[in-house]
Amino acid sequence: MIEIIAERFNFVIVIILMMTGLYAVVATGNLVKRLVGLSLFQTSVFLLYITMGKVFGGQPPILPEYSEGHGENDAYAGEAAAAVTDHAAEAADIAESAASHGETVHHAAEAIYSNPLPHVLILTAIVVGVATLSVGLALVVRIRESYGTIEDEAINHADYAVDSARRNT
Amino acid sequence: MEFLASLLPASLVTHAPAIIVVTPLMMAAVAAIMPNGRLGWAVTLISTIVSALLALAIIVDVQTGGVVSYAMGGWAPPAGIEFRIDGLNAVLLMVIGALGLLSVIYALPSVADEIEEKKQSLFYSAFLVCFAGLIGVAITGDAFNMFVFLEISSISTYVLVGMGASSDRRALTAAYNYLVLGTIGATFFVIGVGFLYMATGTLNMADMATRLPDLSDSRVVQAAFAFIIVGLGLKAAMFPLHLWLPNAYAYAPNFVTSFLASTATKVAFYTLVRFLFDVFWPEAPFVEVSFLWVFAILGIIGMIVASVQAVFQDDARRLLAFSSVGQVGYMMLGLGMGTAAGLSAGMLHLINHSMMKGALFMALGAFAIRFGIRRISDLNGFARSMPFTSVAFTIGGLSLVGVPMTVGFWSKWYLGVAALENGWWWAVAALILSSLIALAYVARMLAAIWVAEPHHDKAGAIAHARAPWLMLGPLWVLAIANVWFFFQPDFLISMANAAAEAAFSGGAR
Amino acid sequence: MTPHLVLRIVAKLLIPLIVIFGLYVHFHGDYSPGGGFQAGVIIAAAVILYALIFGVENAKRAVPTWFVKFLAAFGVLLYGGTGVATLVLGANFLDYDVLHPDLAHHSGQHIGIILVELGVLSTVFSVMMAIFYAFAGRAPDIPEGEW
Amino acid sequence: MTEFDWTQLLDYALMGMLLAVGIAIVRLKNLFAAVMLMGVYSLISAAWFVSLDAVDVAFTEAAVGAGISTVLMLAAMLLTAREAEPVKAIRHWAALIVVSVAGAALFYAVGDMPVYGDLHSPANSYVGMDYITSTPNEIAIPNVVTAVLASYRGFDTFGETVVIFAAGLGVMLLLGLNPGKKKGDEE
Repeated sequence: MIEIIAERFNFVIVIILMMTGLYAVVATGNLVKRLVGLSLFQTSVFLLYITMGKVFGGQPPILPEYSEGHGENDAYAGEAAAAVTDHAAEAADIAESAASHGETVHHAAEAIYSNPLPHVLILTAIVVGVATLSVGLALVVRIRESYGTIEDEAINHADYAVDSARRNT
Repeated sequence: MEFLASLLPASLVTHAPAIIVVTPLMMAAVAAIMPNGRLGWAVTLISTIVSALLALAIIVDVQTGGVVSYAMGGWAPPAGIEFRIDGLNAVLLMVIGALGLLSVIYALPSVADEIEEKKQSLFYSAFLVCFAGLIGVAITGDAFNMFVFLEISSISTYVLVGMGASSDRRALTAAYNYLVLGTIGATFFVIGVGFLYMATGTLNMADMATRLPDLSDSRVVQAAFAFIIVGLGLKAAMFPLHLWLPNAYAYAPNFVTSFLASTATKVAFYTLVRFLFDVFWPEAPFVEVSFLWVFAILGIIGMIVASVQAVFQDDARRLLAFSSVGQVGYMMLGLGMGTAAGLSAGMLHLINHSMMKGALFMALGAFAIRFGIRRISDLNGFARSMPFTSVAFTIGGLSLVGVPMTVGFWSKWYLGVAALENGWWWAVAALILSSLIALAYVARMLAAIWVAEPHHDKAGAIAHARAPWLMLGPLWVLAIANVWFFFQPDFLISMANAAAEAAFSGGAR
Repeated sequence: MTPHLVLRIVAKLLIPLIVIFGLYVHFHGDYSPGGGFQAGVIIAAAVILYALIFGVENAKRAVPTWFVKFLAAFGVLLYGGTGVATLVLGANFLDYDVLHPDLAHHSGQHIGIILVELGVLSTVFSVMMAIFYAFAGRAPDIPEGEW
Repeated sequence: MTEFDWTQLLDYALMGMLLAVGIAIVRLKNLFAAVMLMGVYSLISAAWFVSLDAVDVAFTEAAVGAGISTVLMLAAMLLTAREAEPVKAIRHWAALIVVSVAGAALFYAVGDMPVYGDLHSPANSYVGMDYITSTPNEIAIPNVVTAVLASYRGFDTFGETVVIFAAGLGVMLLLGLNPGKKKGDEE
């Protein structure tokens, strides 16, 4: 059991961070603090995605520079592609678990790269997080101007008072 | 309908899935820089007409040619993003296109009355972004792209609800609570999609479906299922997760409530159906147990509890908002049966409910534009001065109860038949009980309109008021639709059956 | 003595460099980490720095509010317009290969990516400016002394 | 596990700091400190992104997460309140229940998650890695993340631009761009 957890300690840490964020959102009464908790929760989810895509010994997914001149660009691209296929085949037989894994092991040239797809997804999620945060803060500023407070208990009391006053008229 | 679709040039129809989403998005950018509200409304009207026509063309394409698939950017599905339309989301396209168009025609006087002049064109732009987001969620075949469109429609919805603050400050707190709960729901959905990606390695829903059956014992997939159901349940206002809906619908501008009530929860319900039937493997043990315990039981509790809460409401729109939560319970019951008959009854109710609630909220908006009504007692004696609106409201109310001669009857009928086929007599009992409770709160409002004497101070003003034509037109189109589709139900029923059959045939059968 | 003299001099030196760095990040996005988002935020940070030091009113003269609103819409239209251009040229939405005949070097893709990132740059820059103007313009409720 | 390489130590340090900052944010009542710590949290996660080979994401998280978000939260805090009231105990219990249920669901799934940094995990051996082999032939730009972001999944980025545009619309609608002039227009 400990061995399983030890191999996945990054996910354990990320889950604890996510729960801290969720706790901050639910526990606080202050509207700004709740938004801070929300962005903490979202940032931790980004960490979950990115740790998923990490490959040990891998490099950032930026391929080697190969556009010295446009002349031999396609030649190089062709050769790079050729290099990829034979390297992949060669890497396949030396890769320790090649037998168990049906598909060929995908390496580009001789270097191993981390998985670029989670990075793209998280670039989108960061922007969504900031967009939600800015609309939330705009609402908090308007609430403060019309209610005079940003504590949700005080706001509920104010609403309840207005309701009961209106009901008696 | 084929005639209408043949109007469009063939090349346009092949790219229809892309254009139907892109037109509102780009028109939203154009509407934002319009100098005044009327121009903004004109741009919005043109864009919704184009989208409605394209929705028609796609529906005809789906009926003739089965699944319509469109690869974005020309990249094949697992690498690129794919738009995938089958019988299931064709129904959604029809509902969003038709209701969006009717709401926009309805919008001009209602928005002019409630939003200040300077902000109207921005308001229309936000509406167009929400409209495009809902269509995007309905069409896309890529899990993460569905999250992006869910966020597009949600962020613009928070803003639209918040714009109700010019008439009632509680719209701000309603929008804030909706934002926090909506974002938690969306983040749970992202966690679920992340786990699915971790288990299957792909983001395309059809591709995921082929890989999930042999992963059904993996705990990552089970956790993904739990998170996706909670996330989408929050968006669809499923019973225990519906706390944001009553305030959001009660304090938003009238136009926003009438549009959201008839489309937003429906799209979220569609995403639940899509994930349950076409992505996860329905025969997997953890999915099968959820049909009864999560969807059917919660749906029934939601039906009864929300309807009871609706009876005791004082604010007219809050009453209808609680009734909407109850109606979502009906759809969940249809989904929970897990049979084709049950799902098609659920989809039929989805279509009918969008017509009923659209008519009811539009009628309330028409009442409000003259007298800014808030409480039910403000509705007293409106039948004398606004007969057209009152009759339309009555038809909508009766359809909500499920009285014969209105379309609500068929959805209750098919739900009952599907429940009996399933042997769930207790579901039929719950259906009848919640219809009786619905009769209680609808009767309460109709009594106020038809029977009660108008308040003495407003008696004079009430005598000669009438809603503007632009509002009565869409209202009466929906009221007539409520009755017309009672006598000609086969079109809607064929769409609902096609949706159920598409859901059952999709995924890894 | 003008207030914040040191800040003003240093800011006058820094702001152009920040903007140039932002544009570098944008145009070099194909080759090294970077792209439309980061560039938009960096250029917005430069103008916000200017506003913090020289006052929001001067910043509004430099980057007026109508321009911010127009640029936000322009960014979305540029992005969508690139997609519509590929549609008009007969390919699927956002399929950049049709943008340039030379398919061997994928120059259509390069043009498309630069155009799309430009659209993202202008939208992100203008929205960050709009949000800053919306917050910075309002009178603070907390008296200055209480900080 | 591969032989002990020193970057692991950096990861452990970053994770420790993230945990400490996260718990500090939750416990703090002074909003100013909480907002600044949120900026610190974003910066540390950006640092961890760099060591996780996610350089584009680190750049964006540092610029957008630590930069703009902190400026926004400070501006909003300037307009609202500096101190958060202490929270009643009942809320803490409710939060604890929600967190323990969600946490249990997540920890339940940890067992089947792929090993940290495993090349043959399902996520790292299908669509994600195909992008690296196909980018040189189909798009021919070195930065694969930009290629995927702008071309393969270009429609996602279009949706993203619309999300940012919608946020800009929202702030313009709710607060207005030059609020100084017309003070107190709404009630």
